[in-house]
Amino acid sequence: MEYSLALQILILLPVLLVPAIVLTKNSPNMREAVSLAGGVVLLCLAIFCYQSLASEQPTQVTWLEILPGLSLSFLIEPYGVLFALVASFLWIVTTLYAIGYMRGHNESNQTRFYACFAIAITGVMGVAMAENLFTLFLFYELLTLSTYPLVTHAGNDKAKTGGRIYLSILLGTSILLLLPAIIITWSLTGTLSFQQGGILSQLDSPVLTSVLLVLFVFGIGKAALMPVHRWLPAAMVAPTPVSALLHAVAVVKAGVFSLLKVCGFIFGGDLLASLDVTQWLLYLAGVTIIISSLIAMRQDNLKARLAYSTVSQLSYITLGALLATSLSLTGGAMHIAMHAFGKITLFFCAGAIYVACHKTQVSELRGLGKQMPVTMVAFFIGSLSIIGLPPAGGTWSKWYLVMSTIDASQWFLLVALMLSSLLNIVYLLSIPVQAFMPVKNNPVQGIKEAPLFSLGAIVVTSLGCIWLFVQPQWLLDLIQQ
Amino acid sequence: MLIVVACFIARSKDLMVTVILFSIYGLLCASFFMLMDAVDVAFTEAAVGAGISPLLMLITLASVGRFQQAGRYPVVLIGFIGAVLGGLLVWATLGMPMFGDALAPVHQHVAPRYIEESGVEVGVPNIVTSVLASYRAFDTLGEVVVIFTAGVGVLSLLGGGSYQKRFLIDRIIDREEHKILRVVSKILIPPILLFALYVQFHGDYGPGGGFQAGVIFAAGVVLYTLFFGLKVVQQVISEMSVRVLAALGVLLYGCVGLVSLLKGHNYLDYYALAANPKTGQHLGILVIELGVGITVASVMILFFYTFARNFGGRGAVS
Amino acid sequence: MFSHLAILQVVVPLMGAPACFMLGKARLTWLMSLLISVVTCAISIGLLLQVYQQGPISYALGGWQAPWGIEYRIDIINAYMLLIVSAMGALVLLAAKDTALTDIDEHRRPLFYVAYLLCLAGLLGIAATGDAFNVFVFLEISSLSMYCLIALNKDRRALWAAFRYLIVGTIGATFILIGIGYLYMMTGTLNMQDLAQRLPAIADNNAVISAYAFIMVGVGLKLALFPLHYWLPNAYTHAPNLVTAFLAATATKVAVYLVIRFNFFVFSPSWADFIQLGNHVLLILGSVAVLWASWIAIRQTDIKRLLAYSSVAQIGYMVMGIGMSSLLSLQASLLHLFNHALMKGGLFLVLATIALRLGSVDTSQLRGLAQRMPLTFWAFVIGGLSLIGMPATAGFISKWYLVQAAIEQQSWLLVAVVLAGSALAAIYVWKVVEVFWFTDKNTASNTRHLSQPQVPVTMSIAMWLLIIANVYFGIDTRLPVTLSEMGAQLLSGAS
Amino acid sequence: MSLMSGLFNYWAVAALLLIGLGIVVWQGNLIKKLVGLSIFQTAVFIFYISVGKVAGGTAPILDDSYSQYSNPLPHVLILTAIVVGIATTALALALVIRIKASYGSVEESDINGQDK
Repeated sequence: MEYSLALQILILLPVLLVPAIVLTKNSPNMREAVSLAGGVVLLCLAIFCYQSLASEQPTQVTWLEILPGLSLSFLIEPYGVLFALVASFLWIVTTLYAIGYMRGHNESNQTRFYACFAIAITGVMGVAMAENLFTLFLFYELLTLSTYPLVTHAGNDKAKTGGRIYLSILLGTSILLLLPAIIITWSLTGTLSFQQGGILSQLDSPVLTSVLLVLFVFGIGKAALMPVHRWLPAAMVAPTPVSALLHAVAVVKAGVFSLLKVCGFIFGGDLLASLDVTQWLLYLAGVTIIISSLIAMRQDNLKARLAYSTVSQLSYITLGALLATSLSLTGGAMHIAMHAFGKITLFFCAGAIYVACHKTQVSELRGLGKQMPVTMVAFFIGSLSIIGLPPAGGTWSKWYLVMSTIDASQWFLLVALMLSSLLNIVYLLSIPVQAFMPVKNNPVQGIKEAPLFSLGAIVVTSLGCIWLFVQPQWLLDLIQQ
Repeated sequence: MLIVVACFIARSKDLMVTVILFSIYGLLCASFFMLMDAVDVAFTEAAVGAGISPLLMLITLASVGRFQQAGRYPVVLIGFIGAVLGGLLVWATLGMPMFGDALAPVHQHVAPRYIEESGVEVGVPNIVTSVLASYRAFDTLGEVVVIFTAGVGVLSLLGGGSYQKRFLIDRIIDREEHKILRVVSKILIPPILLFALYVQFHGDYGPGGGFQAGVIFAAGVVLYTLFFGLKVVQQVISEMSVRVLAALGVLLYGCVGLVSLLKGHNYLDYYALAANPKTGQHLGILVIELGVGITVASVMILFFYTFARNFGGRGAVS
Repeated sequence: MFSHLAILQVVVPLMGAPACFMLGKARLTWLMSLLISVVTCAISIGLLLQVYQQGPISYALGGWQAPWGIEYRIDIINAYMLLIVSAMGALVLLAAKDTALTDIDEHRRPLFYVAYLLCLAGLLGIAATGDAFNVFVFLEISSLSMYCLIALNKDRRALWAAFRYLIVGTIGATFILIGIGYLYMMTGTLNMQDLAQRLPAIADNNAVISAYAFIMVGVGLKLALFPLHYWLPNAYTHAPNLVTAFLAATATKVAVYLVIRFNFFVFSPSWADFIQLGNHVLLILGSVAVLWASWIAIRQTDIKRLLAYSSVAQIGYMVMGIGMSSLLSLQASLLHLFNHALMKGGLFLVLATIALRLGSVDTSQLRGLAQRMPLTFWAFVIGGLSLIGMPATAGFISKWYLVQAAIEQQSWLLVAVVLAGSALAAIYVWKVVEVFWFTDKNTASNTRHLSQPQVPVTMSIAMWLLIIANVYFGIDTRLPVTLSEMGAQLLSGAS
Repeated sequence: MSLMSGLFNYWAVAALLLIGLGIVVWQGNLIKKLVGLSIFQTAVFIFYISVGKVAGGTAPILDDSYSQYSNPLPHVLILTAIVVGIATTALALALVIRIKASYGSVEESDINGQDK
């Protein structure tokens, strides 16, 4: 099979699944089988694309030119492949998990749920493989819109409010900041292609480029840099599989991934380093890391705590992107994968707890370890990965990030990273520890583990965390290609 | 004079008085146009401004009541807009050539050809007719369509609905005995219709043409109705046939254009109609004026029918 | 016959109307008028091809050469406008099967088609003619038929809206007439091209400047340019649903065309300072319209009224493009003409479909619509996204050009206005989507309205054609972009 | 010819225009509005016809005994415009009748009040 063909199918496949999902709506088994099969094929395609990186010439596909010079085109490149691999693998796992969760919960509108999920995955694949900013923007918006029905799945007033915040921030930032940034870039340079070394580097106007950088950094609201992070906690009204895949992996990672691409291939490291504003944005990222960790500590709702933790972790990647040295970019890219596995595990656990005993508050989880040992062990591993402790994958990405801050003599950032790790220990690790503590008059009696499908998913992702610790080399090779 | 009447109109509270003043205003306008050498326009304005439109207004008044309430609006804003507008209008005149100046650009560019050549090119003494029906025949087609549109509009607003057995207007007319008037009108109406035909076909030479003829013809029918009742008239000229005629008039006009198209000439090029250019022009003008006349007369009658049916505020309102 | 396409374009619907008038039966009239409008559309395509290949067509009516006779002059902009108007006319008529006209009394339906064709002919006439007075005549044909189309609605408020529109429209038309009269007085000609040649010599004359002012105010009234827009929301809200779709897609577009024609062809910024001033005014009014009307739209609860205010805002974009008067901005304006016709036509057809099915477009009836009419709901979402200007929809393309034009002039304020307009559009579109999306517990089980008449297939076809066109022309932009580019070049070449 | 008499016609037109427009916006009665509208339009007709007048000219009907004619083109235009005017008035009056039937009033304030 041609690589270019594989690339196109990779992007289109999920959306092509939608009719199949809708048609099989009367038979849930068929419907979910379709989703799962789609996920497996998607992963195979992603791996296939991964192999194409070894070949001499890059694989690029142009669908059409919307305006002269403005095309809808895709390119296989290392970061994108990494993102696609992570997302497609986790899609399978999440689908498995969702089967258990949604059925265990008797949710309504499940067909719509799976269909929108598939569209969102197309959005992710498009973002990952975009050859230029325009294509990226298109799929970025597709992702925003297709996740709206998922966020508001519950259909009640709370979901409505959450959906409003979600959409207004994401859509607002992208229309008011990102779009003008893109158009300005286009009218300055006449191109939007991602190029090694950046396309703005020729530009001799620090003011303009500074403004552009600010527009981009805040315009990509999905990266959840403060103060545009409010949408992420708001999105937690969604069912847990959505929070898990989309708001720990796909959507937020699409944000930081876009940022990574913009910093690396639109601005370029040299240009970024020469701008004063970069420094301020870096500080902001550092501040975001610390403040959101502090907020996370004070959240009693488990999902909210995880959400703020995500905000904090995303800024790790933002930080890596803005530093734009090869070390930091590597760290940032690795963290996309590491955090994805870690956080999805945590969300899965939160969902499993919710399905099993309808508990959402952290303070209610004491002594749960006995009833749900697998879940809690997985939670422990996930936490380790987020904190950055062996034997979980997060160790490596954090290592690279720390190294890069030292390398760039960014002492404030170093402190921020370290402090955040400490805070992570407090607000994440405390949960499984407390759960395993023996409690008198254990309030949680007669609770069993979550449905088998969900449990399987949890096990897979937590094993993934460990595997990434053991085998980080392929990831490194991939990124550094 | 005009301004004085206009001011009275603005001040009067009684709508009946307003309408009658408006009619006088129309007549004054017509005489002014006469003074300005615009005989055709004067003719039309007399028929429309002093005739048809006050008539329609009167019929409307009969169904909506003749007295109005006082209404007041933000004076300052309106005054301001009025001042700006008035200022602009007067300011504009400062750039204009003097009234009646034969050297004004308006008389230098396009018009001379009409005056000098139309006798040869079109062969019709009335220059207004030759411009109207030949040089700018398409405008006139548009004009006919406007009238037709209004007919469609009025029909769509007031047409159809519940037909009364006896129209209110008939009841009024029947109740009062107007024997003498009827006799007089019987004598009067044939000449009116004849005059209409004269105006129709004499438009080439003197003032007049399809539009004026149509209006006069309609006036004759209206007069007849006033004395003999709607029902009687509708037996003679049914509403259906008037509708068909209105459409046919437009089609007749348009088809003249199509014929010239088919003969390989441009739309409404009358030279296509006959071998002799002048005959062609004559024929063309004659036919389109007929189209105009038919449409105008039928639409006017249609106006009258539908308005009269609603006499007293009842009728087609469904 | 091909050399006569220019005139056939207008005469076919013009003569078709009286022909339809004589038919009498609604179904028959519909088929006939549909046939006529399709032929009209085909002619416009032929005309466009001709102009594209051979350059402007000049057609002397009656065989009399301009400026003595009336000239039809079709350059690329005219052809483009004719295509938009006739295509939208045909599509909306396709939807307007007699059974779809539930908001019009049954015995009035045949007249709807007649008035519709007349209106179409009038609009096409405006777009095709090269004679200033002829513009007025056809403007009146279209206006009169528009008034009666609006008044056809059973709702009594339609009458009042139509009356007010009639007053405003007549004042506007008379203003245009005054302007044309001044121009004629100063030059002795009515032909637009002839005017364009003769006006520069007397550019500073008071009467010429006033003529410009009168024409702009007159057209502005027709265009519903802020602050002369008060008639539009009422007229759009109370007109029959399909009439609203037709008007929104065509009538204001033709008015925009007139502004362009007078601002860059008859008058021109290159020789008249006052046009530059006029353009500045347009720019400011357009920007205010975008922000203000969008803001008002957000506060509406009636969806038709909401979209009507949105139209006022979108007209603001086009006027902004004219006001910036650069090559790019004119192109943006022309593009937005096309794209906005697609989106508003599509959205109002969606509303018409909903109204037909549910018997109302009242917000309280529409809760949970997404579940009851999912496909229609998605059609609305796609149309709405195009209105917002999401990538891969038509709306994005025109926004893209407009923002670029603003950047080109380094006017960041305008960039902000355009984008803020988009963001506000996102809010008002989403407000509606939210209503459709969320089920109200009280009305969730309320499905009695689905017993209303089925939506005619042709209506769904027309709706989907327009909605898909919104996506198609957001991706394959060659047609509108090429044409608008040619048009913009022509305009700036003339100026 | 002095400025006064040379432009008097045009100033009269301006006055009539304003009166007409004033009636349209000022008066609440719909019929009155229409009368105002007609006056407004007629003022424009007067303007056109004045433009067409040539001092010493005669009606534009060809005749051997005259050589100076007034400009026929404005006459043609105004013929058309008058017809347009009456068409508009007729349509508007039809609307008024319907409005009266469904609102029971032809006063602007009444109607606005009813639809609140």
